[in-house]
Amino acid sequence: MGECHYQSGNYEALVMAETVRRILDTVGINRERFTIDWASAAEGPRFVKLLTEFTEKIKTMGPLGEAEGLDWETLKFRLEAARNLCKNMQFRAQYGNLAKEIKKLGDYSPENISQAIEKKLVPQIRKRIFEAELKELIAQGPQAVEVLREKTGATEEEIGAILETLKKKEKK
Amino acid sequence: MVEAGRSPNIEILTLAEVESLSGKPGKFKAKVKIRPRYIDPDKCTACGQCMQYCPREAVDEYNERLDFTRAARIDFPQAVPTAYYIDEDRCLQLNHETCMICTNVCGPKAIDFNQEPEIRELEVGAVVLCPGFGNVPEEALTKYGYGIYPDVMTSLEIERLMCVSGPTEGEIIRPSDFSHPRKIAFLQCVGSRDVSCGRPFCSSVCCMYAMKEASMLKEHAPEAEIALFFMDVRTQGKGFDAAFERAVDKYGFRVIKARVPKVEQVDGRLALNYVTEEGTVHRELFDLVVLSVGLSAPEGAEELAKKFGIELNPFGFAKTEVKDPLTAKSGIYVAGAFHGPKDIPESVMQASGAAAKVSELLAEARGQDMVEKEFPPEDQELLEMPVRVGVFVCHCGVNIAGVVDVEAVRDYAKSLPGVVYAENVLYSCAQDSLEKLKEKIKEHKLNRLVIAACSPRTHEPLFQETLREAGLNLALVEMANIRDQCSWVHADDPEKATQKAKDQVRMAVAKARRLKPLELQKVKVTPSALVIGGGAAGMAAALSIADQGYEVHLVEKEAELGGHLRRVKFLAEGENPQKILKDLITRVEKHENIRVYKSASVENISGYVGNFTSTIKVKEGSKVINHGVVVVATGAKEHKPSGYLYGKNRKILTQLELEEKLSRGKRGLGKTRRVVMIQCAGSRGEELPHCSKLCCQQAVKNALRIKELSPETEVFIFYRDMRTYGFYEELYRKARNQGVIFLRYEPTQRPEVLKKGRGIVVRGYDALLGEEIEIPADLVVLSVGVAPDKENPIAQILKTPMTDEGFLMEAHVKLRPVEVAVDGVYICGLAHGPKPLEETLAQAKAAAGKAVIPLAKGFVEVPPIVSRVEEKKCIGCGICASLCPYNAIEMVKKEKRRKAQVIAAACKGCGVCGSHCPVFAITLGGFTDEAILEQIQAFGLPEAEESKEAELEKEAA
Amino acid sequence: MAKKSGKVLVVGGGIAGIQTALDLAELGYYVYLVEKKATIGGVMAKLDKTFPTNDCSI
Amino acid sequence: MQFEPRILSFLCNWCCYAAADSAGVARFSYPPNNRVIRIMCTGRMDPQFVVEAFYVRADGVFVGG
Repeated sequence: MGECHYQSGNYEALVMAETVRRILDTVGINRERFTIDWASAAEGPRFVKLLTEFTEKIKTMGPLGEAEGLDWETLKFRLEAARNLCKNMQFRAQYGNLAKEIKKLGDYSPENISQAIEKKLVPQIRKRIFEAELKELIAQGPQAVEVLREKTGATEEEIGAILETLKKKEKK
Repeated sequence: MVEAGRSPNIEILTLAEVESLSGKPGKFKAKVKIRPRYIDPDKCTACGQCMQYCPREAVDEYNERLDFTRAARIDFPQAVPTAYYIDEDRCLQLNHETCMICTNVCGPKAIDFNQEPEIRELEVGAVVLCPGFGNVPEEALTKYGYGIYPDVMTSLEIERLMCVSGPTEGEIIRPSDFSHPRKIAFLQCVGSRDVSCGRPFCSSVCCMYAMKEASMLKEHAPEAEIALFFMDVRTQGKGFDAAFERAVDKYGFRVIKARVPKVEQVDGRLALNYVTEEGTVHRELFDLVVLSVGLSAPEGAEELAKKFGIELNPFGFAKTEVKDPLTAKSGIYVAGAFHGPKDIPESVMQASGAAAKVSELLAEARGQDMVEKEFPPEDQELLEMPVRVGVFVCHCGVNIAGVVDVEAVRDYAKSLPGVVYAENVLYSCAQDSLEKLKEKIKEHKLNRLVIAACSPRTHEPLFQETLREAGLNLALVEMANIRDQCSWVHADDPEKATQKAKDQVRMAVAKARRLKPLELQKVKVTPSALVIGGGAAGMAAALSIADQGYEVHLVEKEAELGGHLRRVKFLAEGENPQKILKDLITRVEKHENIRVYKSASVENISGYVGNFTSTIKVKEGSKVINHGVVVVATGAKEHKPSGYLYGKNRKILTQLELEEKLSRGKRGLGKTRRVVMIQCAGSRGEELPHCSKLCCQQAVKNALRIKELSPETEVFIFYRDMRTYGFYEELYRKARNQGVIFLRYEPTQRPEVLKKGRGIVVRGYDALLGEEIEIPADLVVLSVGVAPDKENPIAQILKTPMTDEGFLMEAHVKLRPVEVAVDGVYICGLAHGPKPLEETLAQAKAAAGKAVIPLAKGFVEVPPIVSRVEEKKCIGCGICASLCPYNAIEMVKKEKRRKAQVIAAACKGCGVCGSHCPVFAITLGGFTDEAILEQIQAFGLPEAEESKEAELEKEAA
Repeated sequence: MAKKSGKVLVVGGGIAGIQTALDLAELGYYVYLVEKKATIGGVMAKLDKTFPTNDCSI
Repeated sequence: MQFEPRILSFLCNWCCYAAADSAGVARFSYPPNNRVIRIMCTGRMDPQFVVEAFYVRADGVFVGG
């Protein structure tokens, strides 16, 4: 770390990585399926070790979704919401500003990054993803809360809150 | 090689020899005789028809006479110039005026038997002699049965035999019965370290290449058993010891310390009789014996010396002095093996150094005879056409094709959307292939290229240039790395490797479809250099840069210039190091282009090649300087061993401390009757992992000095391998003749230094006697080795990688020995690795030569991977500006709105801005969101591709 | 004094000669690379791989 | 049949990509499951790239700086 050719580029990658983990948590993908690590130009053997270990880990984990107990249809549905999240301007601005704040304070320790993201980004991630999903589901007709929970992975309270705001918006 | 063929400023004259030279430095006249090729290289398309039809056989010299070729031929397919020629000694037409078959089959009518030898008079300012090395005398080979027993082969023959494009396509068979050899012996020092054939010196390279060949043989034939016979293992080069040990470990070679006197043939096998160190006699049978043949002076060296008026050393190599190792005489320089046996990195270093010497001499004439390379204008019509991708799948000989089914990859590529053409190429980077590539671009109207070959890190620039030559924009090529990251690492699973190659090609094609033309930018260079370290290396580099006409800032942390060299009192070569040092210091301090900062340190370096800004801390405060390049010559330290009672007893010294004593003459030696030296007291795995390269010759040099001052003083040297490589071997021989006693030890039985009564004894194991011995000593001298500065602050500031040992790491071990991974930074001297003064000075010149390249050009070309802001989309949030690690984005007011703006020269293309832009207003040249997303989608299951096809068709319509 | 020439003669087209020529060309000189064989590359062109990385040669 | 995961790697040109090249030069071998996208710096990584990779059914995503 810090030996990056681009000075601080890889620090930003740490923020990115933690954000990604939280998105994966939200859609129900095992966060261990994603990894970020470092090897310098001279460290061929280290790269081999990292990649081999990661491959082994994924091998024991099993195929995407199957291991998570999610059928592909549900997972795809959730990932679509995540894709939209990543393209959403407001969310990207929040993400960018958070990276900016962390850089200003200069504390790239995993704890600090994790805390900052927990506080500032995670509520946004969950709200936006679930909201998009729920909108989509409701558009298909009335659904039981059980089904909604299963399809989105959100808690009952989260679903309740989002449905509430959706209703309000509709009234307006 | 290919690059040399492509440069507009290098005119290659083949079949040519210099007849005479007249004039003086700066203005020579050389008469060069050029023999006819009988095939016009400008017309020849290298189709090979002439060779195919040529009825006349000729011995294939390129393949070490192991094969036949034709009178009309090319030496090897990637040859430069990539053109055929006719061997006038063999050709029927030229010798018997009958045949002319080639003339009739040659499509482009390139064959011309009327060509005559041509004499050209060339006016040149300087000469660099690089004639290489020659063969060892016949008798050095015949005494091992070479030429008598067919299964005794030379190392170079093995080299060709192992090559897949060689006579057996890489199959290892013994010449006598074409069987696969089961037991193979390598005999070292054939034509080296051998007084009987007039080759007393060490050839310096054979230990390494023998190990390489043995390893390769093992890869070709895993069942073969290999034994290597060494006198000493001389792998003193940087990183070589470790590589040697790894190979022995991995392949289970037998390393035998013995010199085999001769080879006999017994029942179709070869018998070796040898005596090991303990005195036991062995007799062993082998199927194949490889002679590790040494390097001799080049053939015709005397004649060459006469023509150019230079002197040779007693062995026929060019004679030079330590203080100026690359100069044969004013205006005439040498580089490579003609200077003495040496390996590739050393030769490359000397080559760059010799170029620097020329550039010093001809500074005023720089640029005056240069030809600018011009590219044709971009073919707008082609660029505006819908995407037409061409895919070229490289075999890289067998490097790729040996594992990956390249034909299948090609066929698969053809099926991909957007691809209009795909083919296989034997070596895509070869000159002829590049020419064909240009033709194919024209013929098939290709406007996007995918090269499935090696790594873009090494070869992308080559293909980019080819695209420019073909009138395409350089950014329209994408490489799929199916060698370094595929065939080389998945050799055990061809099927999966092929699948991976297909996937990578599919992803590359997907990206290629999204590639857009980019503009190449030039950035001005500050014409000055920062040299860090005022030792021999730093001073020599500074002087060379200054003599080449550029300003130099030389920073030395001590109060005095000189570094490590200040402590060296004698040189193995006999010259006076203190005089060399004094001359360097005087010239540096007087030079008008050099600014010296003593007791100073470099606090910070920022910027990039061409535009660095550094802060130097000096006594009076700090100074900020701008410079275009950096030379790091921060040196190393003398290792201080923790054992051997060093520092606990005044009878125990290091070699440098001994030199100090010896410099006071006989007086310094006092009543010393017996000196015991211990080699590798620290190096080679004890406290330092590496071989320190210079200690063996240092010990022998000092031992001889002792003998000279006091012939009756006994000198013992405990060693592991005496590494007096090259001409230092002469000193070793002399020391033995003068009665210095050498005792070899194994790393498991390192000698110990003990206090006994009031005296000191060295306890060690004598392999000859086979028992432990104790030698009372008046002086114990430790060859402590060279310790790198592991915490080298400069390396940290510059973020340039270091080796595990703590030396600075070069960009490429062989071909870029003075450059590092960071552009504009060069290295030399002990900071790069242990080496004697002569090599340090040559390397300093090399670093200076390389460092001046950007200064002399006056600009550097910025790779077009910089970011660009789409102003319309930009919302002026400023996130990019605050995240950019280079401060390369500024916020400006445009029509009353805040907008981001990129400073292209400062942008390094990391892409942090793009990945954090809320509105995707920033695109990164070559790595746009669209391109990367498309690549990811292509990674997805191939079904996704089918819909892409439809999409693309829609777009086209 | 007569003006110096900006051209350089490099004798020998092996790795040392090639590298010298390349660097000189980059430094702003015109180079004649004189090789007695029909092809440049010298001995290094005959080597399949090189120690210690077993990398391919030129 | 044994499960063969499909792994997508994003490798930094100067670090991991170079390390992967040098692993090749040294002929180390490793599982053939990964596919590589070269980027100039891990700072280029946008969360959407990782999400997209899973969307096209990568079993694992490796970012190497």
